[in-house]
Amino acid sequence: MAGSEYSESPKPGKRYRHEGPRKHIIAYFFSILLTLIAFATVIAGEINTSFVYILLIVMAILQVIIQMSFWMHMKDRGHLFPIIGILGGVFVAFTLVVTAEYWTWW
Amino acid sequence: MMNRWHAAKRLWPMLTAMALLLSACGRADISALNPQGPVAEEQFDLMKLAILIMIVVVVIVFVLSFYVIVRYRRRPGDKSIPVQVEGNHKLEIIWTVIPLILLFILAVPTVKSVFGLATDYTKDNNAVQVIVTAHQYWWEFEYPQYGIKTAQQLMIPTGKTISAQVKSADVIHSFWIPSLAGKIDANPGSNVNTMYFSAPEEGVYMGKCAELCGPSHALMDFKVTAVDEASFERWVEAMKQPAVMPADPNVAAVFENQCLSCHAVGDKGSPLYPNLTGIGDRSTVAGILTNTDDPKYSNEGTTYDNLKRWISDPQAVKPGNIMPKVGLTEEEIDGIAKYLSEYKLDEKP
Amino acid sequence: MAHEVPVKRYRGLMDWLTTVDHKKIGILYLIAGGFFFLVGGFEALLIRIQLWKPMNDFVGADNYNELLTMHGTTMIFLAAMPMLFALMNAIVPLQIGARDVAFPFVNALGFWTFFFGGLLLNLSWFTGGAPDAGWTSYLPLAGPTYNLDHGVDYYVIGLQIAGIGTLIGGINFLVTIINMRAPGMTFMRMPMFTWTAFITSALILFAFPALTVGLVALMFDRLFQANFFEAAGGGNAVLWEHIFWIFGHPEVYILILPAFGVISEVVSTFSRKRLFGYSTMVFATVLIGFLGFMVWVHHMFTTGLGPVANALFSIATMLIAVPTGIKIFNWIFTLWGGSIRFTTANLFAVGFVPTFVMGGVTGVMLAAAPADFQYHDSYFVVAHFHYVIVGGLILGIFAGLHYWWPKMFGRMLSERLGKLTFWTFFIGFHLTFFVQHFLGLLGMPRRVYTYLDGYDFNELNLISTIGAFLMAFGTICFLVNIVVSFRKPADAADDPWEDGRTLEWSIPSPAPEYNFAQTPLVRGYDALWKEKMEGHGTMSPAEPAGPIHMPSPSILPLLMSVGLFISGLGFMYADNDWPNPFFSQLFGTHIVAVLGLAVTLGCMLIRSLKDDPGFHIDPEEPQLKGVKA
Amino acid sequence: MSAHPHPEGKLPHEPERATLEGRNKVLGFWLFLGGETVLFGTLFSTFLALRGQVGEGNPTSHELFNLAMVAVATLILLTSSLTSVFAIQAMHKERVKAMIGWLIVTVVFGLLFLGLEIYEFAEYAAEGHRFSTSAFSSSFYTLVGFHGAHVAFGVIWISILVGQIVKKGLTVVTAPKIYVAGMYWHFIDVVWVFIFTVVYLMGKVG
Ligand code: HEA
Ligand code: HEA
Ligand code: HEC
Ligand code: CUA
Ligand SMILES: [Cu+2]
Repeated sequence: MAGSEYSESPKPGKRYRHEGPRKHIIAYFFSILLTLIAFATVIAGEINTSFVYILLIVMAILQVIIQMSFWMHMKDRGHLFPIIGILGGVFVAFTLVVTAEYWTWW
Repeated sequence: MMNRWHAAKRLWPMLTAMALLLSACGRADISALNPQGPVAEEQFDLMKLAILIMIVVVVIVFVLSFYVIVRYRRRPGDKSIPVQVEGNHKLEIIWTVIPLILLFILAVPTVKSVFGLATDYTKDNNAVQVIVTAHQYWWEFEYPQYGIKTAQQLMIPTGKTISAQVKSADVIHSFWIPSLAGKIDANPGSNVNTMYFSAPEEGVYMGKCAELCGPSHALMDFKVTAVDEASFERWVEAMKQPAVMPADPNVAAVFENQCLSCHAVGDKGSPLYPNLTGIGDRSTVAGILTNTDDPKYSNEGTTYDNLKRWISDPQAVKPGNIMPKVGLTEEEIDGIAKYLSEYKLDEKP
Repeated sequence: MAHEVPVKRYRGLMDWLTTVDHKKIGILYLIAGGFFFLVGGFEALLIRIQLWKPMNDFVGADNYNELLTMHGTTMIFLAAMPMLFALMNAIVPLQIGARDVAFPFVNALGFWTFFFGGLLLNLSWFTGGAPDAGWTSYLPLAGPTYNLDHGVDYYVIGLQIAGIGTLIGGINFLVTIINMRAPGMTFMRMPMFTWTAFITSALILFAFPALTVGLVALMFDRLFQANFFEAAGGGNAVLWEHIFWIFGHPEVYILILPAFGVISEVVSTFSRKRLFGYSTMVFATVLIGFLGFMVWVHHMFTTGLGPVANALFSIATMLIAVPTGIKIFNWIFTLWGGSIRFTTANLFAVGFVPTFVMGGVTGVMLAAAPADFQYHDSYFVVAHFHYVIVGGLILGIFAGLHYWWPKMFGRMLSERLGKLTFWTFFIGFHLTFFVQHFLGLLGMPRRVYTYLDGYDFNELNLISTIGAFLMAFGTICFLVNIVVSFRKPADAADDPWEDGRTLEWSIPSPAPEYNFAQTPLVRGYDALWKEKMEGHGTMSPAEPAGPIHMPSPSILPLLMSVGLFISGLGFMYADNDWPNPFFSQLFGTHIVAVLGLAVTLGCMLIRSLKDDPGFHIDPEEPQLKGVKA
Repeated sequence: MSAHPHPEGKLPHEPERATLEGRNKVLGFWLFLGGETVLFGTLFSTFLALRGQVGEGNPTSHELFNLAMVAVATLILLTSSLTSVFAIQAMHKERVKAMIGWLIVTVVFGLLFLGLEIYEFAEYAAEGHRFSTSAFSSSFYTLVGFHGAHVAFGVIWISILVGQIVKKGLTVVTAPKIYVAGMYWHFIDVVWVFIFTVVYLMGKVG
């Protein structure tokens, strides 16, 4: 069954090259780096709170993007529906978080 | 297309007439269609506009539907294949744009009114401040400006803006006076809501609890009594007077021991449950037993009868409410009911 | 595992308990959902009897609150959604030319968890009190402080179990539609019903987990003294409202979208015309699904979130009228110029259009926040949502059932009884709910077990009650029709309406176990119609004939759901005071709860360890042909 | 389309996507993760709404959290994500032994993480931060505990898969299972990134 392009099996004719570990180790390195920066900022303390919040969130988002695109292969071809699935979830999750922050207490 | 517009044009006066008909619908003391104050008025205007738009929409759809159903029914034995139309961009744009315009017409006053009705009068000293606390299943009204508290019957001066801060002591309730203003929820915890309203005319307006709050949610009614400013001032003064206790010392003792552990009158008793000061003046007992000398329905009776009925068995009147059936003799009940029904404040000149 | 491990195939009842065939699961959904519809309808009748006159004491205040809670909960979660799932299961794979769904086993599991969740919920009637805090279960009324018996526990755990079923069912449909379409069945050639099933499944995927968490939090509050919603412990009741409605509003579009799909199919078939504006219809469906997540606060206008939130969500809510209007007019213009045949199915569909519009426009009225301060929690809202739900969704389901009945059961329903069903139900419906608009505006709040005399409410309530009985009569006509149809031979033609346009009409009625002997080759939108018009009359195959691989039946889905059922009861009764030390040992230590979970996890383990080789059917072999339901 | 292994005994390049069943499984799991995103999003929102509700006399997040321990846990989980990638890569190269090895390493890291978390919870509880103490504590334990339960489930799941591979070998039936378990593990890691950011680091800042 043909299905759509997003889910088809790899073309048998095409030459297939196994990817090496290098990309993943680099991704790991960046993950650790971003984590370290985040922890270091907090441990350093004495910085404007909202600035730290923003920094932390940016670090987390960057790290998640790196992990999802490399380790979970979201950057690869054939991941349209996975991306829609995750982004849909992120959209609702974000809505919930905004709600919790702004419309729960007054 | 053309004749449809003609039809709509001819319908217009009819629609306006209908909108007029809608107003002055229902009893003035409870119907949202018969507003008695500026806030309900503003909400009713918005409702009228909305109803008008919706009638236009519904009429268009009905006319088209009926036309299609009648005109294109299959004749028996008809084997012909109609033209397979894919769509029509022009038409589709029309029925995207026209609803957008109609919605715009509705949205503008909506937004204006959303912000208007959110005006905060809690700092306004010209407004009468009321702290409304909802309980299962009764309403407490505190007037911080005067240091008084009452229950079930909100006394307000006509013409003045009433600024209410609404909260709940237990579960969520909703504070609603259909003929004066739409509702606002009474939340537990720190989420206190504000609203304002006013009543230009004297009268008694029905209030209701509009959020399911337990078995007696249906019976959690209250009244808003609008009186002229002078009467209101007199009422406030009277509320501040020391308690008037029953003349009969036996009744006074029973009342003090059995009732004032929960209730308060004047400067006596506990502030936790409905304040009974001047209860003889109220138009109801417990919000739903209507006091009248000419009872017609099963929830009506004289003030004295209603009080008696209530005190004898509160659970029979309002299932699940907090007031227990207090162990009293028949005479004690009679005495207390008599005393309470005669406990009045407002001696109008 | 070189070849053909013989697979045990069951007959009779065991066949139904172990089936993984989507068509049979569809029928199971229909039976269970239909049963719960009768239960919910029965509760509605009791509600209406209580309200027929002022100060009535037919049921007491407590029972009334249980009735209204169970009526709402049952109708939404246990009747409407399952009946939609019934149609989706029975039809979607056929419409895309698939032999099966993506996850037959999971599909069966979805049914059984829904069913046992529903049973658990309704068990509460017999164990000392049903939930009574409304289907919205607002806190703190539903919390441990104000709701001491087990009623709400049944709500929490029953819905949790049923919700799992819905969620995995949704994922199953998504993957089926993405991966299992026949060659040539591109997205923009999919029938409208399949499209709506697709979007509805996506909404399920993104909305139900929010409910899951809400229910978990509520369960923790109730059973383990957590403080999510308890003001005394720092919790916040408004948080529950948000979580509930972020789930709850998409839920109402989950309900209505498949009904829209049904209407699209029925209207187009019976007017012998292509669906007008197909691509805009698809776009509108997607847009409704998306906007559905941005409007939940319209249920909370009176909560007090402030003018900014109220204004934003007023406007967002109104916008939904635009894509919905597009659909309405596209249906009308599908009929326009057509050759309309008024079968029962089409009567329901044509009745749907103006009725739903009446419900939709009152929705837009509700969307104007300041006016909603007046409407909210009054009978006006009850009127609104019954117009869109009963006048929309239920009419849609009736249309779909009458339309696809021959495909599901191989039998035609009687048109005469069908028309009687339509007219009584339709008239009864308008009688019941039209007057409720005015009740609300005249000041009658909803969820009241009684009302005082002398308020102009009496006559309108009486009319409403009479209407409800007329609806009951209509429903009974439908039941009679079913019984009658089963006493006649199963002789429905492949394309019984003769104007079928989509793939399901190209195969026998009822569909054989493997659906398509040969996977069809789809060459355009309205695939079958296209072949008919080009004189082929039927679909051409995309593959040579040959044995067809089928998944094996399994009892595990049923057992897993039973495990959850037992575990749910175990959790609920853990903190009871048991008079008998044996019981307190059993429940108090969570042994039962753990045992139930162990059954479920154990079945999962078995499923993971045992490969499912399935079996093969050769459509050429006559004895296997046409497995009659 | 069928569930039979490749006739030559050699697997296709991406065995997890070689069969329709496999592709269904992978896609279905992706969508499931979309749902999980909402699930954790909701948990995060409850935590964010309630994190200030500490209650009189109870430890605040600032007083409570032990960043060193969190840093170690983070390092462990991040590394385990990398080892699970290695397992998948080994699978693609059909190096079954290496794959099993990496999976076991991943499981061990998972267990370490869990051990730390249990220790941490016990410590907090001893400081008076129990599940029913306050809205903050309830939402904290529920969010972090849900994540922990996911880790625990993953550990058990991957262990069972290792057993299956040992018994049945790597086939087009088992490959999608491994792949999907790998995705699951990464997802848990991604959720943890937000937990240490939002719960611990932002909690420490105040
Ligand atoms: C199938 C279910 C369903 C559907 C489809 C809808 C559709 C809509 N609903 Fe409804 N709603 C419910 C089920 C549903 N609702 C339920 C169950 C509740 C109560 C829950 C509870 O409290 O228990 C509720 C409550 C509810 C409220 C809260 C009321 C309150 O409690 O105070 C609001 C407020 O905005 C609302 C709005 C709308 C709107 C704007 C739509 C729109 O989608 C409607 C759009 C359709 C049209 C508008 C008609 C067709 C359009 C045209 C012909 C074009 C031209 C039209 C215009 C220009 C107006 N609904
Ligand atoms: C899918 C959803 C759905 C459906 C189909 C219905 C269908 C009906 N509903 Fe209901 N309703 C809700 C969803 C639904 N409702 C919700 C969500 C609420 C809000 C609850 C809340 O506030 O929490 C509500 C609330 C509600 C109320 C308001 C209660 C209150 O606020 O106090 C009323 C009152 O009239 C009502 C009436 C009806 C009626 C008469 C029908 C009729 O259409 C029913 C027709 C069907 C039948 C009449 C069945 C016939 C059965 C038999 C003939 C045989 C009986 C057999 C047995 C012995 C089992 N419903
Ligand atoms: C446990 C506390 C408690 C005790 C004791 C108690 N009451 Fe009450 N009472 C209440 C509560 C609570 C209400 C509000 C009931 C409701 O409407 O839900 C109430 C309501 C009333 C009302 C109606 C108030 C109004 O504004 O309409 C009257 C009158 C009344 N009580 C009289 C009495 C008398 C007389 C006694 C003693 C014999 C008494 N109560 C003892 C708790 C108590
Ligand atoms: Cu208070 Cu309803
Ligand atoms: Cu809604």
